[in-house]
Amino acid sequence: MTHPSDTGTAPVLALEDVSKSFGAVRALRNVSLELYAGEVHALAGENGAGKSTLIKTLAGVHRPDAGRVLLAGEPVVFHGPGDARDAGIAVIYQEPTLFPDLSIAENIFMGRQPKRALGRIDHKATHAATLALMKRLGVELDPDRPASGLSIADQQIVEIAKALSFDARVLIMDEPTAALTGSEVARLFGVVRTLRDQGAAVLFISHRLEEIFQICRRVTTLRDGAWIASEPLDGMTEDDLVRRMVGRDLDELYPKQDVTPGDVALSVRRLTREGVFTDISFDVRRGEIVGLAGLVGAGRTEVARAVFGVDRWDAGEVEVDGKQLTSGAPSTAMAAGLALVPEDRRAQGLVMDMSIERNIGLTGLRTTVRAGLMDRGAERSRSLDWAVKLQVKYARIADTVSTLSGGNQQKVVLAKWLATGPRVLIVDEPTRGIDVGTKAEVHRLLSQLAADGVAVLMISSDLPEILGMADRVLVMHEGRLTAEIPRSEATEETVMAAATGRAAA
Amino acid sequence: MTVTTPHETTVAGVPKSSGTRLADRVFKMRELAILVVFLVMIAVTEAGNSQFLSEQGIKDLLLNATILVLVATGQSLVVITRNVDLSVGSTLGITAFAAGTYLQGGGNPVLAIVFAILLGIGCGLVNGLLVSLGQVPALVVTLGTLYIIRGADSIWVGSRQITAADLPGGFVDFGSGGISAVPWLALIALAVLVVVAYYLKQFGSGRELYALGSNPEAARLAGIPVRKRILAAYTVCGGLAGLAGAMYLARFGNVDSSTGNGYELTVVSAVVVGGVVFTGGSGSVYGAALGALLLTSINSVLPALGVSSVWVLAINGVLLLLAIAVDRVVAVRVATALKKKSALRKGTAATSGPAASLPQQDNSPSDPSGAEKGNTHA
Amino acid sequence: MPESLTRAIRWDTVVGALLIVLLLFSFGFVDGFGNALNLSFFLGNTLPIALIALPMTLLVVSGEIDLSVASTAGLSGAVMGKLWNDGMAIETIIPICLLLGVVCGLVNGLLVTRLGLPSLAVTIGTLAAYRGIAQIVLGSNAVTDFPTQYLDFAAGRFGDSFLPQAFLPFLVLLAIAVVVLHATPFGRSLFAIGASEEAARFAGIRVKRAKLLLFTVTGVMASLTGVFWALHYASARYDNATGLELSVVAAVLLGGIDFDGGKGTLGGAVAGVFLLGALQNVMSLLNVSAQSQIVVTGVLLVISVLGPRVARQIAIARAAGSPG
Amino acid sequence: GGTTKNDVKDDSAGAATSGKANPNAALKKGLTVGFLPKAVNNPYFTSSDNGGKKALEELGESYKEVGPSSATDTSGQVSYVNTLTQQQVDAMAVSAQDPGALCTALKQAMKNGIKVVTYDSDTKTDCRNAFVSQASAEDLGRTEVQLLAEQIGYKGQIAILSAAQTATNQNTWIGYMKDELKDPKYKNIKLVKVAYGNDDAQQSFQQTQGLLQQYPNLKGIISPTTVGIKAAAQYLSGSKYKGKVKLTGLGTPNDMRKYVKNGTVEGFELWDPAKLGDLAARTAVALSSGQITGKEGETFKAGDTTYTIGKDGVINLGKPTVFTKDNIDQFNF
Ligand SMILES: Nc1ncnc2c1ncn2[C@@H]1O[C@H](COP(=O)(O)OP(=O)(O)OP(=O)(O)O)[C@@H](O)[C@H]1O
Ligand SMILES: Nc1ncnc2c1ncn2[C@@H]1O[C@H](COP(=O)(O)OP(=O)(O)OP(=O)(O)O)[C@@H](O)[C@H]1O
Ligand SMILES: [Mg+2]
Ligand SMILES: [Mg+2]
Repeated sequence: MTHPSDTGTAPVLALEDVSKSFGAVRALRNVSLELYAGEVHALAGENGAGKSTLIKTLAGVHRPDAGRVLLAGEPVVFHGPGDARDAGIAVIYQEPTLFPDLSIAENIFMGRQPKRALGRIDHKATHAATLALMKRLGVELDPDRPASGLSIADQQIVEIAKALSFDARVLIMDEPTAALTGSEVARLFGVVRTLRDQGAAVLFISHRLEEIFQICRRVTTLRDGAWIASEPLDGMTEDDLVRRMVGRDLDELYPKQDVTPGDVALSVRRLTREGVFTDISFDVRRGEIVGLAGLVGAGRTEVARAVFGVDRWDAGEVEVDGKQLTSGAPSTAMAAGLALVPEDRRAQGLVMDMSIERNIGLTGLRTTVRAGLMDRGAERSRSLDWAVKLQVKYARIADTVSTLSGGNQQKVVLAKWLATGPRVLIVDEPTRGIDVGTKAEVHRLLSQLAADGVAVLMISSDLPEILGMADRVLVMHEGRLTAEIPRSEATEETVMAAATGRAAA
Repeated sequence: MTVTTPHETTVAGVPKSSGTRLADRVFKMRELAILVVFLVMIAVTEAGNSQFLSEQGIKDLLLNATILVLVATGQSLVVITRNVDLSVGSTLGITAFAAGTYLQGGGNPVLAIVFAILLGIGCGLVNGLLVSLGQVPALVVTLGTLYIIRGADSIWVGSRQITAADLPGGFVDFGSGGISAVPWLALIALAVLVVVAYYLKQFGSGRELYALGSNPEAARLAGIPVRKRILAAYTVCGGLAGLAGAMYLARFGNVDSSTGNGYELTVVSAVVVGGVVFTGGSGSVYGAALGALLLTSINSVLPALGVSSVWVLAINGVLLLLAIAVDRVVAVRVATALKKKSALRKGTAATSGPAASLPQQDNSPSDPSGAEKGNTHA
Repeated sequence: MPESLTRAIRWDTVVGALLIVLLLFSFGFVDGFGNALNLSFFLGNTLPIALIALPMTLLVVSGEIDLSVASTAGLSGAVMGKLWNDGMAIETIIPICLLLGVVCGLVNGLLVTRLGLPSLAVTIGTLAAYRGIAQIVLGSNAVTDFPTQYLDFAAGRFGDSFLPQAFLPFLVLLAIAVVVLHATPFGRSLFAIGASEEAARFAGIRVKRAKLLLFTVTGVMASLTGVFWALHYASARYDNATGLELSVVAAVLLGGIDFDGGKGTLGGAVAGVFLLGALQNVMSLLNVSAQSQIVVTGVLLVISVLGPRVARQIAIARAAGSPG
Repeated sequence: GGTTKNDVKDDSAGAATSGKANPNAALKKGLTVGFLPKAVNNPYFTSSDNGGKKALEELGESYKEVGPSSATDTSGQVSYVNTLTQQQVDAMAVSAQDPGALCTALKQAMKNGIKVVTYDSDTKTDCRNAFVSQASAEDLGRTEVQLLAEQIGYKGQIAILSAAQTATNQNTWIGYMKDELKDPKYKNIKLVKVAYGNDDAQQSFQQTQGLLQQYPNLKGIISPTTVGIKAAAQYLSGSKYKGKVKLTGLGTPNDMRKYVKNGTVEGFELWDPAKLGDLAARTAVALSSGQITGKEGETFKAGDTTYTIGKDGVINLGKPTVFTKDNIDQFNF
């Protein structure tokens, strides 16, 4: 296969010297990009580098302040997402954009349903087409179930199915794999390869660099909204790529410090929530990082939610430092020193319309108080401290979090919970959507916290992360704990075996 | 990276399972619950007063409901898009009077109805334009137009009134006539209802109303013409309020500047009782129509049972609360049942896998039956 | 989202400014407005709306609404009349009425928080129920013979000044509400709940407890208003304060409180209340008919949401037009 | 101990009167009289206020009308009393939504030298100078029973469809109706129910339906309110009960013309609202001119008739007119 750009054909879709600002923030500065038919092109950059903004410009969501969008060599102006769609561009946005009240099938085909006579919708054909898509992706989702209540991962799958259903000539994917585990990712890549071979152009964003190397041919790097390079991936190493993105060499990605675990800090006994998980028992000791692995939908998130108290449990006990927690009471859990960095940052982690300062301040309402009134100075300095510590990239601390890039939003969530000085920290997908540089930083932080005596329970779908960081790995399968694997024995094989229910441990 | 294909064996066949059908039933049940409440109420009343379901009685029940059904149908369209139209009462009032004025001058009844609908559409357009183009909160805007239309109506109408004597006899007879117990007006309302429901279910633009109510931002990204759809919903809502105005005139023969005053709360109640959710994206016009039928019937049932009018208002309120509470409790119960069911399934699947490493699992309660298992894998 | 934020921040100051402009205009150009008697009328008649607007603002900020306030007020007035007719001492009756307000608020709150019902639907239901109970309690009676010292307090003013006697307690309540909403952790958590209930719950905020408390306080304030109403107008009837909920909602909306929750200031809400009140007073003095007053209220509401938006569009257009 | 009802003296002893009447005083010119009906836009009040307007123009005074747009907006009516006080009118004619609620404001007005006349619907007696009553409540109540009894042949069940439960005038009339029914000649007539339609067309409509369903043998309905009788008539004329169930009460000839002609209604009664307004206006002018003060026994001339002030400052307009198909075409209001 020769590289498309060598053949002299015009790129299917291109950006030429595009700039875009949000107020004072210059999200894109004279960026150019060319997408050719039959190639998978990676877009790399730190959090806030402007990747999503670039994609939204291609998709007609944003109008560029300067520069042009070229479709098959011709300049075009997209007046809205509909225009881009009609031009054959399918987009998976970073945050799922589903209609919670509608069925999965309707979500996928909204606006483009197969029709019968007189323009009526052919519900049967829609159903069948959805089933076919699910099969192609190798997942089992009922086309008729409503989208509400789907896990983030399943939502992402539906988004992918939606994009595939277009048979588009350009497929743009903004971190489609952030919530997926290895098997789904492999499936997705299989489908993407097929599409590529059929002549589609694909633009792919991921903070998991190995994925970029796995599937992409060329990469465009952005830094602080500026174009750095567009080049073939052949012959590049991960370190090269990181250097382009970050502008310096990277620290070690998994800086796990060795600690001797102390007393039991979190003890979960026979916890059951009917229909969700059954009979979950485990301990987390001071200084320990315990990984919780499993396939999507295994129930890890649900366990975390119940332990923290946002959901009730039906049976069992949870103790923090020997203190029993009550079912369904996050405030008592917090008082006992428990913190939960939730999975869904937009819905659960952040109040999107509030400022960065106040979001971080939300967990400190009891501490930043003087004489019963808010102590704004204390609130601000607490928030500033943590925003700086986690290197959140923002214009002003009083800006609303919704203006931050995805990765920076995640950092705010972390800041918000670390600021409580927890004794037991549960993190659910803590580095989802976080760039490699920051990821190393978060890992270093978790490791440091553990060394300082915090008990950490880390849920992650990123298996290397689990293997790299955890002292012990717990594995869940369909609502039950199926294995407990010490660090020395934890490998991809042993964990996956337990996660898929094939464990013979 | 080695990747194993997961759970092909364990979860296969799950999607087609009873979950779907149950979920389906939950949705149907919401309307069913109201229907049952309604039927029980009617049965009890009939038992207490055999006149209640006489031909005249049934006719009265249907006639009382029609106007509210029409307005509630239009309102549902708007509410489904996560908006609201509080100005329907005012629109109804002004269109009724306009149609009356026209008829008073010797106009043609059919043209009068068309005229009322057009005026309603005009009001709906104004609301729709303000909400969709201005992108401002519907609640505030339509509360504003509620006052504006009502005020304009009062200024225009003054203390004039239109009575049955001013109207063509045929028009007034049409308002109370029908085929035996089924009034003409009810037939019109039913036709409108069926058409709107069919449109919502079978047409792309109808589904898009649900989509944009469910998640407006996603709707925009999906390329749905959001403003156009919202404008359309308001226009239809206004048009139906106009039609209802004309029917009000035919039915009561009697309009003045206060006609339709305070009607918006009744309409909103009907829509809410009917299970149309205020945060948009779900509910059906049949539900809203049943809600309307239930609410108006309460007002006929209580006097028919001889309940003193002193009690009517309180009973009305309590029944309204009961209706929404029961609806909610049923929905929650069914959802829990659904979850339990899928839990059983999951449990079956889990134990069907190889034995796990943790000791506690040995004492897990045994799963009920092999039949259940057979089902899931079928 | 950023648009509505600007609305909340800017609009309450705009309403405040409008109020001041209107007052200045009226003092200067409207006969009879500026004298103490008229001012006391204006303040006294606006007071019931203002009293209910306080808790209503908090409730709306937290994403809920209570449409049953006017009925609660009517019910507490009716109970007051009934008990008075039965010979109970007014000093006992008033606490009982306030307790009744607690119950009314609790019923709303429990239905909303325990059963998870939408507050709009619940309070439309209790709007009818409470008014109906009031009708059962008092029937067609109108009780007017409350003790004069109480009537004088509710209707009177300080000497010949413009200040109604009941205005001072209101100012105290206003101050409390402002502090609670804008300066306490509780107030802060209300904004969080209104903007994202789920995120608030995940931050350990006791969402249900906060909402229950708010509904209860709203009930108490509504019943207090009912007592005040009955004394101010020296008349306890079951249909007292009918329709007051719409006035409160309109005023609060005008003050820039966003009914989606999470935004707004008490200053804006109170400015909205007194703007509408002053406008009505002035228009009546200027012989503007009741019908035209309704239109003006409506136009004002539409402008309150459209105005900031148009202003923003113009600002953007100007920024785009200017070079650089 | 606290303040209870017993501690409060009933101080509303009589009409608020002050000064001495001078029956021969000349009528002043150039006075301003404000009319404050229960609600503007109500056809009934519009006719009566127009009657007042005509009278005032004839006397060389000036007329103005203010009022709330809803008949249940009591606080709105109070603030209009305040407005009129502010505007320093010489007298006001008020139809009170509530007997007590307007008192503070009206007393305030009288303190400022404004004469207060109530018409159609009274307040407590000490809150106004005089009340112009459309007809004596007793007359109305009794004649309506007499009208209906005749129509149904002094036999059968009857019901009353009233307005709001709190409407003072309605309740007084209903009281006299019940009293009249005690007369032995009505021994075969049974009043089965008083229903309330709240002066809302739709509610009155449904209340009528309810009455007929609950009492299939109902023979007649009295509706002493213009809205109620109209709604009841409309329902009856479109139902199988037309002509079988008799309806009477208070209605305007224009409203009821159709139903009288098509046989739904045989007869009903009303005073002339324009005359009511006329008398209210003349009373107000007489008060302002000092011809009367509102004391019992004082007399004054309004138009061609001389009226005497009765107990508690009440002035009666006279007997109501009964409308039947024979005379209804002579009236237009
Ligand atoms: N709607 C907006 N308003 C204001 N600023 C914005 C908006 N959208 C993005 N930005 C800013 O633009 C910059 C680029 O954001 P973008 O979302 O494109 O980053 P990204 O490369 O996708 O990051 P990530 O990897 O975290 O998703 C950031 O500084 C962000 O704060
Ligand atoms: N908010 C929710 N409401 C209802 N059901 C949910 C919700 N979130 C998840 N579920 C369902 O609960 C089950 C367990 O999901 P959960 O998110 O706990 O899995 P997980 O192991 O954390 O997987 P992941 O986080 O990787 O998606 C799944 O079947 C999922 O579809
Ligand atoms: Mg991004
Ligand atoms: Mg999860």
